[in-house]
Amino acid sequence: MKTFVGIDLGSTTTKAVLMDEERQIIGRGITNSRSNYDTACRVAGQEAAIDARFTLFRREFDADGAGQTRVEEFLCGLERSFRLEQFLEQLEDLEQTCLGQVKGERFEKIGDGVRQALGEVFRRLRAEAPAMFAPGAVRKSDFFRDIAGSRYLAVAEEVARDAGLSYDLLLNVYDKSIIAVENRPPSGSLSDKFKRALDRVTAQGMEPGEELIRRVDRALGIELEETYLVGTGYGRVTLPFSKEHIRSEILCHGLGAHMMYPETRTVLDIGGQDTKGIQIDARGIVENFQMNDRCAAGCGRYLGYIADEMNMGVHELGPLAMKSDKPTRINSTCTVFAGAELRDRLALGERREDILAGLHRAIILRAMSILSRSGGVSDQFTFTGGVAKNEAAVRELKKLVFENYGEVTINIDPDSIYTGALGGAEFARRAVEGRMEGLNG
Amino acid sequence: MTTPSTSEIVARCKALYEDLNFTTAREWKAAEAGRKVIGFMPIYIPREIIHAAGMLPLGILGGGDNLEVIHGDAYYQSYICRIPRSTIELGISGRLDFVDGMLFPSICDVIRNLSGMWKTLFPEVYSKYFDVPQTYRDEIGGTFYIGEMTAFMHDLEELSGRKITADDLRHSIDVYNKNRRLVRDLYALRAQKPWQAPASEAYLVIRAGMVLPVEEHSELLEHYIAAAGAEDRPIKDNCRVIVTGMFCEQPPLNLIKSLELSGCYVVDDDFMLVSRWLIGDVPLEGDPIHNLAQAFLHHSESTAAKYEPDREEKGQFLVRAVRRTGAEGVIFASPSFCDPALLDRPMQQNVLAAADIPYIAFKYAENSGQMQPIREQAGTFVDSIKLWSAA
Amino acid sequence: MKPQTIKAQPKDAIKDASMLKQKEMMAKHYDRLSDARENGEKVASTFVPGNLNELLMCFDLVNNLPEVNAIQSGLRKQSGAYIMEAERAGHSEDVCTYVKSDIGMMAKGNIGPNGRKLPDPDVLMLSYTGCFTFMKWFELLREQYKCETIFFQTPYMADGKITPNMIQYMVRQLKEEVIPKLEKVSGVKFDLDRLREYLGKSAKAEDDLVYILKSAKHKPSPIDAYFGGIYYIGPIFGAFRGTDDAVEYYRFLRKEVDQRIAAGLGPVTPDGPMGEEKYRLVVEGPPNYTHFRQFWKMFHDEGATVVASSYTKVGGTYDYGFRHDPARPLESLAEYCLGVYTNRSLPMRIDMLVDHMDEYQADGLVINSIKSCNSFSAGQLLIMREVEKRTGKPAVFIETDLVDPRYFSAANVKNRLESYFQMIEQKRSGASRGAAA
Amino acid sequence: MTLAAGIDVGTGVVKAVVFRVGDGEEDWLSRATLRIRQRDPMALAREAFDQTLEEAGVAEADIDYVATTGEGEAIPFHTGHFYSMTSHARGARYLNPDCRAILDCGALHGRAIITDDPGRVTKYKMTSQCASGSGQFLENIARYLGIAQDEIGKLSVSADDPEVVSSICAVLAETDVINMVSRGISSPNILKGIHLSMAIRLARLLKAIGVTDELIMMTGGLARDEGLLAAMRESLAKMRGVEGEITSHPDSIYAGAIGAALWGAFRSEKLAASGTLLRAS
Ligand SMILES: Nc1ncnc2c1ncn2[C@@H]1O[C@H](COP(=O)(O)OP(=O)(O)O)[C@@H](O)[C@H]1O
Ligand SMILES: Nc1ncnc2c1ncn2[C@@H]1O[C@H](COP(=O)(O)OP(=O)(O)O)[C@@H](O)[C@H]1O
Ligand code: SF4
Ligand code: SF4
Ligand code: SF4
Repeated sequence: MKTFVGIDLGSTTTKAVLMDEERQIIGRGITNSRSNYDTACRVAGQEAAIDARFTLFRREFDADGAGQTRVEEFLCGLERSFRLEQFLEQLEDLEQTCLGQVKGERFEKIGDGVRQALGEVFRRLRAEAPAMFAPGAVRKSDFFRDIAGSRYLAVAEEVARDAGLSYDLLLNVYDKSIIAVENRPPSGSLSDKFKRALDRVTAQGMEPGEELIRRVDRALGIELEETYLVGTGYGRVTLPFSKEHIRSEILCHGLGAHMMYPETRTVLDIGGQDTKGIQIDARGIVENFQMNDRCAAGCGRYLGYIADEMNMGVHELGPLAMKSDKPTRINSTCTVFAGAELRDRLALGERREDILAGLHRAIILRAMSILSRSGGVSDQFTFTGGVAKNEAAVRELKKLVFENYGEVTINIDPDSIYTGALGGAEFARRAVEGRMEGLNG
Repeated sequence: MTTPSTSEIVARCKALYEDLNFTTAREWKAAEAGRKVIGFMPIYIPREIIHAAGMLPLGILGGGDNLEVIHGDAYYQSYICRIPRSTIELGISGRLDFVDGMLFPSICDVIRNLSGMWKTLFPEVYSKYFDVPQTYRDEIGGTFYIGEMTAFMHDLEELSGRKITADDLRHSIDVYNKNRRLVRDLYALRAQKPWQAPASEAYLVIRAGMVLPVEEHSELLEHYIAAAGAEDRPIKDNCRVIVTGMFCEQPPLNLIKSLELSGCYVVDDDFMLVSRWLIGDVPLEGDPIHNLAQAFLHHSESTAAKYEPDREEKGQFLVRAVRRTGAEGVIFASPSFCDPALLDRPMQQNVLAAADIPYIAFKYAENSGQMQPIREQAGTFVDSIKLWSAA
Repeated sequence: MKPQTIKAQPKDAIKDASMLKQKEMMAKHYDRLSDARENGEKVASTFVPGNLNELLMCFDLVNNLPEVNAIQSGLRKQSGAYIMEAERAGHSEDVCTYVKSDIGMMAKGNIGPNGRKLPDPDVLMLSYTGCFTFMKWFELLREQYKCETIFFQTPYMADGKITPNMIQYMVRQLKEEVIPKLEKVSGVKFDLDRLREYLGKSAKAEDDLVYILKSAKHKPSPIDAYFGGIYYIGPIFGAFRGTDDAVEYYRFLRKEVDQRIAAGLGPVTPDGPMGEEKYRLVVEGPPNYTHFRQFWKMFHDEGATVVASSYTKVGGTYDYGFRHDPARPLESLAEYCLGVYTNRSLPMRIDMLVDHMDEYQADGLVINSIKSCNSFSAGQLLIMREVEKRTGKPAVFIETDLVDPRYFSAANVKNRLESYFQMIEQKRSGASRGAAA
Repeated sequence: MTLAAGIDVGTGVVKAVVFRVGDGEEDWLSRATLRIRQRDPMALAREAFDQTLEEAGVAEADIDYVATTGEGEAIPFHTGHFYSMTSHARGARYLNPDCRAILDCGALHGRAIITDDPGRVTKYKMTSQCASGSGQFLENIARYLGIAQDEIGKLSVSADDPEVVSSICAVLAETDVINMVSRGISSPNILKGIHLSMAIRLARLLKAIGVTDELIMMTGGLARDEGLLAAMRESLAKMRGVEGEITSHPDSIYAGAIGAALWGAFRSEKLAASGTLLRAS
């Protein structure tokens, strides 16, 4: 089948969306952008293609609607098992890479000990992996780096203590290896992984039956032809595509938001390093936009620094901030000094949740300024980008929008991080349809 | 009636300072039908004329560190100082909706352009860029200034619907002469016994004069001077310094406190120059407008926003202030991106260096939150004066 | 991705005949400055806005413009080092970089663009028009040169009109301060007829300049009224107004433009002639000089021609009808100073840009906001809003600096411009489809 | 004999020392450093102080003057507080009596100080506002590159073709670095590039306060970083007007604490002489 791909190469994450000829999204994929852009694009694209397979499976079964719950259960099981397979594969790669680091004069005396310790760490990581992908399990993040990283740190601390080794040393080995692993796109054939995942599901006693297998096979057989690709985002100038395949991220975000919510007139996107306020018309055409200037204050990375400082995941900041009812007043949103300010305030005895709530408010205040600069907020208003996942940021935004612009419908989609990629995919589809840009159907 | 204590007076002034809705000015206006309020920005405006027109001159000094600026940033790039953006915020958020006119004194290009922005944003309100001469010969700059003041007076007459007589003006000059005398007294007290009237208190007390009717403010000053002078406060091992550069965008109160915390006694400053711009009393006899012009041309404070025609005189006013107050050093504290203050600074520093007066310099913004670097710099300054002047 | 390691040697900039002629004039002027001491000529330093060249010529003074020196330093990529030098000497990083480039240049030996030392001025003619910084700039220069400083204040046109009080004030200053002091410094007696003669020549050149600026109404426009415009205004804003050289230059330029119009050609840029004119733009704000060619190329590459700009009005608003007038010599000098772009109130600036958008049938407005320059920059965001509102055309806001290379982020500027052009494109095709449907 | 303690509460590390001063002797009795990393600096100050007391074998009551510096103004048990630049200058002079200019490179701020011959601080300046080119930034990048702190210097010195980081913002500079990684620039070259851009800023600070041919001493945590030291040498060599040599000392991280202790002892003696020794509350 024909597919259209949009890739949004963000400063923190790279997102891909796969669209069919009916303008239906069939797959979404996301990965860390850090390190290598080429790889990031490839990985995100691959992830989207995998996601698309599951959509195709579902379509295959939706056709006759038979045995819905059982099928759904089966597909979920299959997906989890597939993710687990992927995880284990990368874990294996990480272990080998780590072991490869154990050489040179630094390790002359302790090499064996370190190797043993690493073996132990990875044995434990493998052992706990299935639980992480069990039904209902919550993971800290979807990225290998984050999941494996946080568990590695925890496990390595124990192992190092038991073995009388320096914890810093084990950390260092990890820090060195993870970039290399991340920069290698997942190897191994997809259908092999699907097969192994199927075996796992079967082993769990969920006997799929012949019919199921036949349909899965059929869906796997559909060829996903990459008809046209459009790239966008922060890193678009470095994208390995030619100029016709590149659109400005402003246009893509505007169009993407329009496709999700056709009534959208104002879009706010807060990503890792930039905040954009965009005004669009009834056809999704950009009327006006503003971005932050060269200072990256108050963007997503700001939260990243705070999270690092507090030793938390970015996902956990919002919920903690929600516990506050009297945010501390914070004026500086310099990303780097955020940590210093945090320490200052903690030392003054202020509560963590209040400070956090204040920091969130500071970010949103900055975003409000950018929105105001771009022409204010009109109905409907759509909030996109990574920070839209953060409930405390959303709470402050809702408050401030109401205070300044009155009753406005605010749209936030759980998949809003894909907005730019979605716009890109639609531009790709239009390009093939023979109209470069312009209004949609 | 017992006179209020210093802490009561300071508490009242602090409440006035923190009130971003200008409640007292609103109440003053509401108390009698037909009353009008004229806002003005730093640095100097002849408040006497507004007073003579029966109106309340209201000093607008930005939003400080308590105002959340949401729309203001939409009008200003990051490399422009804060005061115009927080002033715009005050306007857009309706906090100045009771103000019948706005004056933008000639201090720099930012305020100058703000005057045009105000006209565009609030076309229904009277607003004026108040141009002043930078040449000081009577027949040239003086004539021009009298022309500008007269035009302004006519504007106010039109606004109020009544004529301003020479006696009205004389009365107003008298009232402001008194106020300026009291302000000078307060500065003298602080220069003499800085522990009795700490800078952070004196600041609030003078700042109250930006929003109160002048008569009320004079009374408040009298009370504070009496109460603070009488109080017995411990003397600290601090250094006497002059702070300069803060004539427009105001520092957060915490900054002034931080300076004191790190060991400074501020014995002179250039906060709210409007309250002591004219040096000495303006004569009451003769043509009042002419007298105001004379005072402006020949008896007014020096500051970075003014042209100094005589090269030899450049910066000497600081040296004189140091000698007068017995200061041990000068702190240049300027708002970030403030062209007048920052461009003038090197010239003033040269003058101080030549006179062997120690100085330091740093920048702030009205909403600066982090005082640690400022404490550190001021503290080191004090350390170095203290550790070695004793040795 | 393609690493950008191979840096092609930039090709020599392509220039048309008028540009070469102008370059020659400038070179001659700088030589005259360098030789001034030897030739017994006296030098006055002054500013572009409020440049009283005709008056200075009456006293045989050679005009040296620190602003133009700063521009030259920027174009020749020396300003960065000069600015750093000034900052080291205690100047704040926050203030106008024009000033710092000038101060730094003096600190480093005051070498002009011809590679020779520029003379110390004999008089500082501080014509305080449209920018507060001028005052401080000349106070700083006075510290350095310790020479006579003449202050000439232009009141601000805050209410959009020139009042008799303003003219009176200025004429008085001219009569009682400026002229007597210039006489004293130069030892030349003031001769009103001489001034009249120069003013007459100014007006003649100004007529041709206006013709050239207005030629941008043609489609395609034969000139670029911003990047190219900067060359065109050079002589009249600088030391040539009131001279035969200027009259001749503008006549020459006018012919060149006429030829291009006849041939249906667009402007010549350093990277070759303009191709298809895809976008017509109005630009507000000064340019960036440290990356001038690169900046221009960003427009050239996209087929964007600037058809009008406000920067070409900082030394006089001739296309708004002002002419130097021999019949009212001192009054007309006063009116000239009052009318320069930065001395006009914000509402007047908005009106002017809106007019330009209509008159030159522009597709949009580009605001190049200069970090250094409060005079231009404070309020530009409101200008942008108002122009958008009143014309219905989109605007884009970019931020650079005049001569501080640290504030030119090519990637950032390109990103915004590219998004902007794509937006205009998208709107257009949307509109045409809308019309077709 | 005077016993004095100096406690330097930094943004990255808490440092404490105890000195015995008298008869022209300055004996360094004990020392402690504790990294802050998400812990309460005030509690760490106490902990570091206790460690130094124990190591020196003295009781808290025997200490004549507890001097704090850095962000230690709020420490309840101090006798007096000295500001960082005062104490760093003094500490540097202790470590190397010949130095006249001091460059303190800490986690967030850089400070340049110049002293006259008697050791009096005459001029100083600190970096402000933007945090790119701070120790913290270097630390973050090193973590990202997978490099241990003590390896940074050695790697940086081995660079052959350093890639200079241009961004003014630490966050954007981080992206710059990531771009470099993806362009295959080696870690030594990246680290050296960061060192160089830090060094340019720091050299400018020195020049700004008028350092010319004084011996410059680096203090603070980053003074241990040989890569930065080398980069400083390079950028000073390129900067006209600053001719002085630059050195460091293995104990430079303690400079602030040492200076505080020595000033404390000085004040204590003076106050004792004038009979007004008070314990500050
Ligand atoms: N659950 C979450 N809570 C808070 N912030 C989040 C969450 N998920 C992502 N983010 C923030 O979103 C940012 C990434 O957003 P994204 O839109 O992907 O940026 P970019 O397009 O620049 O890569 C990260 O810096 C992170 O701080
Ligand atoms: N052993 C070390 N080697 C190299 N750098 C170090 C070492 N210890 C600390 N640092 C660096 O020094 C910084 C702390 O320096 P310090 O002078 O103590 O700063 P502060 O006083 O601001 O805490 C840390 O950011 C770290 O990068
Ligand atoms: S703070 Fe300075 S630059 Fe800003 S408005 Fe005031 S005088 Fe002008
Ligand atoms: S502030 Fe602007 S107009 Fe004034 S001197 Fe600087 S660049 Fe020129
Ligand atoms: S370091 Fe902070 S203040 Fe500086 S540019 Fe970056 S975010 Fe902005």
